[in-house]
Formats: sequence, structure tokens, C-alpha cells
Amino acid sequence: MSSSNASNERPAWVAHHFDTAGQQVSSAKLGMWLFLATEALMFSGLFLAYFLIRKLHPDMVLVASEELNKAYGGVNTVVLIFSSFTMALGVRAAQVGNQKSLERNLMITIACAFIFMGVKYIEYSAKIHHGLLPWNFFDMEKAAHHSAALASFEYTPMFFGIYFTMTGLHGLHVVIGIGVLTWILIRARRREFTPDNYVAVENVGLYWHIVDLVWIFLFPLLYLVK
Amino acid sequence: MIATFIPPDKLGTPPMSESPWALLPTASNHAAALDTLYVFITILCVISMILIIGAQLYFMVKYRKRSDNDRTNPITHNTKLEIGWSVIPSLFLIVIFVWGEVQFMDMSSPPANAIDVRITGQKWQWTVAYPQFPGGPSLSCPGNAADCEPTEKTPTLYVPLNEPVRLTMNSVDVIHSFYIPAFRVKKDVVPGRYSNLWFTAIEEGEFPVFCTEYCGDEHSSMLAKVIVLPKSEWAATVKKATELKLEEGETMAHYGERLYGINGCAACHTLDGETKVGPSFKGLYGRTEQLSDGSSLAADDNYIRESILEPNAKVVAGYSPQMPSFQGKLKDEQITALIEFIKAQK
Amino acid sequence: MSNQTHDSVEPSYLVAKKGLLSWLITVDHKRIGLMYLVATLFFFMVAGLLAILLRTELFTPGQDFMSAQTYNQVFTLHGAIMVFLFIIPSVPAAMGNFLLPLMLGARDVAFPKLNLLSFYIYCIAAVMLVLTLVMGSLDTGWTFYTPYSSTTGTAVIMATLGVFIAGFSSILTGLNFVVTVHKMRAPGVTWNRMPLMIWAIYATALIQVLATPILAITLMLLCIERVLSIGIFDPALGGDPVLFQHFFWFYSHPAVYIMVLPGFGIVSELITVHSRKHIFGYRAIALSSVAIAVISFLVWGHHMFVSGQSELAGVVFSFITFAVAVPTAIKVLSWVATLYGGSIRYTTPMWYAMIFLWTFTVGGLTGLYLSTLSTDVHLHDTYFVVAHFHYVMVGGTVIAFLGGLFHWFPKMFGRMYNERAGAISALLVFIGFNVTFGTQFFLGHQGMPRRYYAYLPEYEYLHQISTVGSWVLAAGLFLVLFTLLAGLKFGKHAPANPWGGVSLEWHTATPPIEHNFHHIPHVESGPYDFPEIDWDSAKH
Amino acid sequence: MSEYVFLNGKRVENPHESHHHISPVIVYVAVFAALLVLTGLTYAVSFANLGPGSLPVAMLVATMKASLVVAFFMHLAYEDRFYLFMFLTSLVLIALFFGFVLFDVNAAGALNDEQAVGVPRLEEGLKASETAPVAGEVEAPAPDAGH
Repeated sequence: MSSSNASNERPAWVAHHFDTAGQQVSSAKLGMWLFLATEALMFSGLFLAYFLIRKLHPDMVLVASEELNKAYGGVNTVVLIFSSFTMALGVRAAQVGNQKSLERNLMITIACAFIFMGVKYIEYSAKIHHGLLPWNFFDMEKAAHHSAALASFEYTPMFFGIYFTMTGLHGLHVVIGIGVLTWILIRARRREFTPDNYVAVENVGLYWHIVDLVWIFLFPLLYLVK
Repeated sequence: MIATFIPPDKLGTPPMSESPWALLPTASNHAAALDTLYVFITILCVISMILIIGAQLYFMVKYRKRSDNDRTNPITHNTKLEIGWSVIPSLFLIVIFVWGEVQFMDMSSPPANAIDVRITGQKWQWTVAYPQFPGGPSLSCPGNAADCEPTEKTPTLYVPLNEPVRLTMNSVDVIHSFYIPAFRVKKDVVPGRYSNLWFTAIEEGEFPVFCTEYCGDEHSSMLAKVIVLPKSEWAATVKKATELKLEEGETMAHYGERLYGINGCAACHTLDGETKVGPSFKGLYGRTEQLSDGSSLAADDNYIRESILEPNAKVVAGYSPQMPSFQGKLKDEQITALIEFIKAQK
Repeated sequence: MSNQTHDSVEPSYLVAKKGLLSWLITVDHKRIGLMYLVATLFFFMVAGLLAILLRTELFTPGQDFMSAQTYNQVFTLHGAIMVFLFIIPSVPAAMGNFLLPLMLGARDVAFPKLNLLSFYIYCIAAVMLVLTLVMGSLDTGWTFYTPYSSTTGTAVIMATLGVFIAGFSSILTGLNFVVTVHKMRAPGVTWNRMPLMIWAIYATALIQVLATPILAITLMLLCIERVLSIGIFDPALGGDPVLFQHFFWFYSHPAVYIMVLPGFGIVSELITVHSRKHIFGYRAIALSSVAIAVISFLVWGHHMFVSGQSELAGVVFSFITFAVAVPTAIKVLSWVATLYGGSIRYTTPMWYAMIFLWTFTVGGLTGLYLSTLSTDVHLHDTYFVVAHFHYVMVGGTVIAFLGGLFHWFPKMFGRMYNERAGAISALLVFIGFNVTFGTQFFLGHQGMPRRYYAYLPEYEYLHQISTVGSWVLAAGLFLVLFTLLAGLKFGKHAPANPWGGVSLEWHTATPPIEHNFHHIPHVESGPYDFPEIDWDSAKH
Repeated sequence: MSEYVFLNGKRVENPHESHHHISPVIVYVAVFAALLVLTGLTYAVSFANLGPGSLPVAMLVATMKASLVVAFFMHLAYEDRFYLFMFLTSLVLIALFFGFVLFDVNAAGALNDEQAVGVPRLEEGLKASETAPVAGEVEAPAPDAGH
């Protein structure tokens, strides 16, 4: 069911170098999908580093991953999936022009993002407290005191090196997501989006879903290693 | 610091082929096999060049602009021709690939009865050791002279004629690459894992060894020498080159000086007070040293002994912990000799 | 064709807006293209001078006028600046930005503001890379191999961040071009009616988008290795340095196709326009561009045959590398076939296209030695490799870039250059280039290793010839610069279509107006249907 | 200007009318529920200690979740086919990159053993306590007992 704007005159928001609104929207979306492909390729480098560490030191990874708190990981996963859900509802609200529901969903998504970062903060401080950090900052006494099994492996800090890199880069993308979502919320408040011109909301939605997607793969690999 | 470049006459310059167009000396089994493939590819390339550039030049002359109202040929494509010039080169490519692949497989599977030699790459020095002749690293004087200054000696790989030799190589710091042009063999020497390389020398003589993986300031002077000897002389020469013990009547300090030259201490510790990578030995003995963790202690016998075996335990302030450990490389008697030598450096 | 009546009334994009600010915040793809052109040519000169320093130092075996450390820093910066600041952005960003919308009949690229942003990201990257000179320079080689790069004291982090940011500029440009080619084509410009320059830039943009993120993550891991040290590249901490080479070459081999594919695009245009002939095998050349782009992702292991990579992987990579040779051969043979039955005009661009065919064919054929497993064991990391990649990079991309510069100079600036000076520059570049790098093939097969500061005296004779050759090449390149600058100042006004090209960029004014076309052109015929071709002779 | 607008050679009737796919809310709720169930499944997989099989199964579950999000939340199911093609190309590149690198890391040690070279595998490396076989007396680098 297509929107009814069948007239020929050119809406204001179509940029001068585009001939039709459809051309501008599809260009924006193709550009976003290409950007998402680059994001996926960048994170794939880190996932390969993880698989390499797992191949080089399989038993160390199993023991070291026990240190990660599965409950916090689980909460974070549900929070992110819920925020993905509300984001999708937000995009749908923009499509049908339901202004109130768009703003509400955006706010919930941003709230979930903050919760996610909060849980991340708790996890990181627990690790720092136990000295479970990459090589340069790894504290063998604290780690050994924390759990004897860890100290028996020679390359334990390697796991925490890749753990902090992956979750750190993902966390950075969540923070960028918060910034971009707030910007879209401001524009939504200014009623800039109409059922014909909502591609900005959709692109931010796509970005947020990719951030959630990366966590969906990251969570089982880091937390639920068996 | 200027690269301590080993002057060529000290290094048995290779009997290079007279003109740059001739091939290198074919001094190993791989070299002989490889050169035929090398020449085959060259012939293939020359013929293709002649065909392509010849056609180009012919067209350039024949179809140059005659007048303003020239009419040009409407041909836009010719499927048969295009398929032809895709399939024919592919056939040649497959031939080269298979030929190269067979040789490569032969190059990377050493025979079981090969003589085992251990090579260690370290920042800017090769160390050649023979498990059969335990002792010091195998070195030789320039021009194969009987005796010369310890610091002038070049690491040398003595190889018997017509006998397979397998090199098991490892690096202690960064990636190096052991390359003997005359034998057409090369393998990266990677820290943290062993890499191996084998050949059978088929021609006597001296050949240079290069390091071909960039490894820092003196990458270009990290050279060594391969000397191919008849099977009969090989064992005796190696035994003499690698033996490292206190001759009768030789003072411990002089023995220490020989060890100082052979084990590559000169690469980082100078004798004239100028700091290179590590502290200079001049006036070191007995001086109180300020350590990196703030404490300070006198540089006495056991500090030097400990620094040789676990160099990173007590590092002097201002120096980075780069020194490789000599644990298992130096016997106690040799460490005492080195300490005597350092004492003598006032 | 679209009517030309009131093109001449409107001012050209050069004079439409005045003042430095109008250039710095422009979103006009033509102005951004020129800004890229000036920046990349500047860095080409900087890195070129570093190259002359290198060659002059190698004149004698021992030390001439710089120490080993300085020499290592000079060759590293020569490599890094040439690769990341000149050859990757030069053709796609400088010429691609200028020509893509014009050849497609569009008014601008899909995301003009993003285009300007990627130029400024490029400027930040350039500043950071040049800043490393001040902060202890860089001596790891442009390949940043660990564990040397993670342990050396030089400014590796500043350099890797600079290259990391240059990667973003490359991704955004590639993304912009892919969307433009898909969504902004003028009516009638179907996939088979696009000029081959567009096919080449489209294939390059695809590689830029899909390969550069891996470089981003590799360099980020290197920075983290130096600061926090994860240890996957450091053997002492449980990792393996060969992994870095896998990560690095997975980007860097597609990157060498980012460098050379645009050169192919330019040559296709030059040869057709100047020999007044339809391209021979349009579909074959277009598809081989995409085929090269695809295969380029499968062959990175041929840089690591002797690096401790397993022999089985070496065999697989060697076989696929041979597969890349076929589409490249098809291209070269199709270009030579295009000359058949033509009416060849020997203008400067055509001279450059002709010497391209020689230098690139030599570069391509010497690649056979390096993709064959056993000969690569002998030739890896020797001057043979240096000669091979210079024949493909300088002999391929740079000579095509110079040809393209002379070809579209009238369209960009509305002035003509001095034809005689251009031809002499082509001759000088040809002689200097072949003398410099031709001798290096023999140096390499004699076993002279790469990146050597001091060498055995046997190699001195060839090194001296090569050094003299490099001076001739430098003279030729400076002559190119003076010819173009003189053309800019004193050149007479160029006619609207000096070469008689029929692709869309020649249908608008010279230099083009601000938004390219008054009325969006309707294209009915292909980009190579020259008036001189007598189609009816094909009937009987 | 009422001149007709063409796009890629085809005349466009009403150029500024754009058609989007709007899926009903129920689709989103269903996908959300499915995602929660699958997350529970991921937990179950990890506690069901399938041994070596747990990684592939966990990856399978994660891929199912990912394809749900991509298809419905990101509307890829209703979009222009080229976006799907681009996304799959990047996945193929990732698989290629992983495949070759992991194959190589795996094969590096194996080949040495296969040729009975008796070269210690990667894990032992040099850091372990065995004596470096250079100048001192040589015994086969015994696998160190530390682990």
C-alpha cells in the first residue's frame, strides 16, 4: 500500500541533484547498507582474532571465560534485543506518521542503551578489581588470589585482551548509537519526519540493529564458551 | 650508529656470474632444477612481449592518422579471437603452475637422513650451531685464514658436498629470513616457532647468506657465509670451528674476550664507553648501578652472572629489557671467563 | 543529443563562486576532485623526492650521506606516503570525483556532503602521517610487520592512526561512487552503455568498500598491541606474527587492485578516443574489471610463500594467483586489438597510453615469476619484487594517470597544454622509468635483497645505472608538472571537444558549468560510437 | 517544471510517489518473542555441554537470530535484491578470510610433524623452559611439563 502522494510536483526535501524522491531514498538506504557491510567486515577481524586465540590456547579460553558473569551478559542480551524491538516499532511509527509512538520508542531505545552501558561498567570494574586485564596491566597476584585455575595458564591475559577489545569496540558503537539516536529524537520532536520522508529514522534503525547483531554473536562466543 | 657493515673481502664474495645476464652459480640441487623453469618462463615472457609489442608497433605505424576524413574499422569484438587468447595463455599458466608446485613440494620436504644444523636469527646476527659438535657457534675468519680478531669472525655454515643438510631455524626477537642466493633457498625465521629448509650442495666454494626480511637498523649487515667442503674435510673443520674451550696457557680474560666476540655481545655492549643498546663494559665492574625499579646495587660477580642468565631481572635504569637470555648457551666456566674479561675493562 | 545553446551563457564551475571559502566548503564534485588532485600531486612530489634520496644513497655500496636509521625511515615514508596518500586516492578520488557524475550524466555524486567530509578526513590523515616525521619518524616499512612494529621505538602509533583515518576516506569515497553508479545514471545510460572508465571506478569502489575495513581492524589491533598488548601477534605473549601478515595482506592485495584498476579505466578511454575506434571487446573488458576485483580477495597468500605459511595454502594461493593473470591478459590484448583499423592521433595522452602498454605488460609478465611457487622462493623480498611492483604501479597506474591528466586537462581547466613539451615528457618518463627499474630485475635475480642500506660490491654497477635512470625519470616528471602549470597559465583556450570524444563528459561545456548539464541528456548510443567509424563497411 | 522525469531510461509516472513496505505490528512482536526464545536456547546449548559440538550449534543459533533481525527488523526481506546481494558478498568475504587463516594456522604445525621433523609445535614455542638448542648440549626439546 503506497502513500497517496501521486502528484508530480517535487517535494521540498528532495535534494537538487536527485531527480525523484524514490531515487534519493533508495540512494540513502543503499549507502547505509554498504556502510553496514563495512561494519560487519571490521568486526569480523576481531572475531577472527578471537577464533585464533581459541585455536592457539583452547583450554585457557575455557577457564578464562568462566570469569565472565553470565547473568550480566544475559541481561545485556535481552536489553539489546528489546531495544532492537522498540527501534523497529519506532521506524514503523515513522512510516505511518504516529508521532507520539515514534518519540516514545526512541526514548525507550536510548534508555536501554544506557542500561547496557551501565551493566558494562559494572562488569568492567569487577574485572579491573580482580586485575584481569590485557598483558600490560595484568596483575598475576590478584588474578591468582581470585582463582587459582587462572594462574596455572601462561597466556591468560590474552583472553582478557581480546575480551576488552571486542566489548570495548562494541561499547564504543553503542555510545555512538546513543548520540545518533538522540539526534534523531531531536529531529523527530521538530516534526521533520513524515510518512514520505523518514529514511533518516530507518537508517539509524539499521545501524542500531547491526550493533545488536554484533552483540548477538559476541555474547555466546565470549560468555558461553564450552 | 653507523651500520657495522662487514667489509666484503672479509666475507668471501660469491663467485658472481660474470655478466648480470648470466644466472647465479647453481650450487645446490634446487638451483639446478629451478633454473630450467626460470629459463622456460623467461622464454615464454620474451615471446609474449615480442607478439604484443610487435602487434602494437605494427598497428601504430600502419593505422596512424592519414587525413581528417579517415574511416576506421567498425569491428567491436570477435568472440573466437577473445576465447583463443584467453585459453592459450591459460594452458601455459597451468604448465608453469604445476612445474613450480612440484619443485616447491620437493623443496619443502627434507629427507630423513639430512644433517641437522640449528640456525638462530637475532637482531643483526646469525648463529650457526651443530648439534653433532656441541661447543660454540661456528665462525670462520675472512678469506678462510687460520686465525684473526674475534670480532672479525663471520658466522659460517660449513656444509659437506653432495650431502642433504636440513636447517632448523628460529629467531629470538623479530622476523628474519635466511637466504642463500647461490642455493635458491629462502625461509623466514619466525620467533616462537621453528621453520626448516633443506638443500644438497653440489658445488664447492663460498657463498654469501643474506637476511631478506626487514629487521631494523643493521638489516643490511646481518650477513653470514656458506662454505661447501668435501665430505672428508667437513667433520674436522666443523669440530675445529665450533670448539670453544680454554686453551692451555690462555688467560681467563682472553678466553672471555673470545666469548665476547663470538656470542655477539659486541652488537649491544661496546668496550669504549659509548652506550649502544646495552651499557658499555668500560669501567662497569664494581660501579654501583641505578636500577629501573629505583634500587641500586654494585655491579659485582653475581649481578653480572644473573644478568647473563636472566637479563630482564634487574635492568639498569634507562635501558629497555631487550637482551636475550643466554641460559643453556653458556657453560659456567664460560660465564666466569666473561666476568674476568669485563673486570679487565677499566 | 542534448542541446548546447545556453551552456556558454552560464559561468564555469571554476569561476561560478569566488574566494577561498567557496573552495573549502564546496560540495561540487568537480572542485573536490581538483582539491584531491592538488593534494595527491603534492604528496607524489614529496614521496618522489624521498625516492631520489634513496636511489642516490644506493649509488655506492657503503654509506654515502645518510645513516642506516635515516635510510630505513626514508624508505618507509616513501612507501607509506606513496601508497596511502598518493596512489590509492589519486585516480579514484581526484579523477573519479571529477569524471564520474559527468560520464553518468548526473548533476553530482549521490552524497555531496559526504564527499567533502571524506576529503577532510584525507587531509587529517595526511597531516598525521607527515607529523610522524617530527615524532621520531617511522622505520617499520609500509607493511608494519610485527613483532618489529610492535617493539620498535619509532612513532608507529601516530603513523598507524594516520593510515587508519586515510582508510575511512577511502571507504567513504568508494561507498559514494557505488551508490552514484547504481542510482544516478542518466536516462539511456544502461550498464552496457557506460564508458569503461566507469566500470573500472565501480570495480575499484567495490574493493575500497569491502577491503579497507580489514585494514582498519588490523591497524587498530596493532595500536592495541603496542598500548595494552593483546599478544596475538607477539610470540612471547602466546601469539604468532604470521597472523599479522594474513590480516595485513587480506587488505593490501585488493588494495593493489584499487591502485591499478582505475589506470585500466583511463587507458580504455585514451586508446579509443585517440584512435577513433570502438573499443575491442567491451563486455570482456568490463567483466574482467569485476572479475579482477573478485579474484583479488582470494590471492593474498602469495605474499607469504616463504613466511612460514603452510605449503598447502601456498599451492592454493599460487593457483588462484594464476587465475588473475587471465583477465589482465584479456585487457591488454583487447587494447592492442583496439588499435587495429584505427586512425591513431599521436597526442600526448596517446603517447602515454602507448608506453603504458609496454610498461604494464612487462610488469604483468614478471608477475608470473613471483606467482610460481619455486621461483618465488628465490625471488621473494629481492629487487625483482621491487622492480615488479614498480612496473605495475608506476608503469601502470602513474603513467595512465599522467595520460588521463593530459587527456582531461582541457576539460578540467579550459586550457590547452604545449603538445611538444608533453611528448618530450612522455619520452623522458619512458626512458628514465625503464632504465631505473629494468636493471632492478637483474639485481633481484642476482639475489640482491630488498630494503638494503649497504650491499655487496658486485651489485654496484647495476645500482649506479638504476640511480642515473631515477634522475632521468625525476626530470621527466618535473617536465610534466611544468608543462601542465605552463598550460594553466599561458595555454590557449581549449575548444569544447579537443579530442572529439563522444562520452557524456564531452557533451557539456569546457570547463563544465556548476551543475554539469542544463537538461539531463538522453543517451541513445554507446560511449565509443565515433563519427569516423563507417558502420556500413561491416555490412558487405 | 512539469517536464516528464526519466530514470535510467524509463519514464516515471509520478516521480515523487514512493512506496514502502509497512509490516503489521504483530510481525515485530512475533520476531521479538522468537529472539527471546532463541536467547534461552543459546543458554541451554552452553549448559548442555555438547563438548566440541557446542561451538557450531551456538553459532547456528546466533545466525538464526541474526537472520531474523536482518530479515524483519531491517526489512531486508522486502527491500531491493541488491542490498541482500551486498550483504551476502561481505559474509562470503568474511567466511573466506576465516577459512584460509584458520586452515593455515592449523596446518602450520601439522606439516612439520608429518615430515617427522620432530619440531616442537607452536604452543611450546621458545618461551617455555626447555633449553634452547643452540650451543649447549642438545636433547630433543622435551615438551615442558609446566602445563
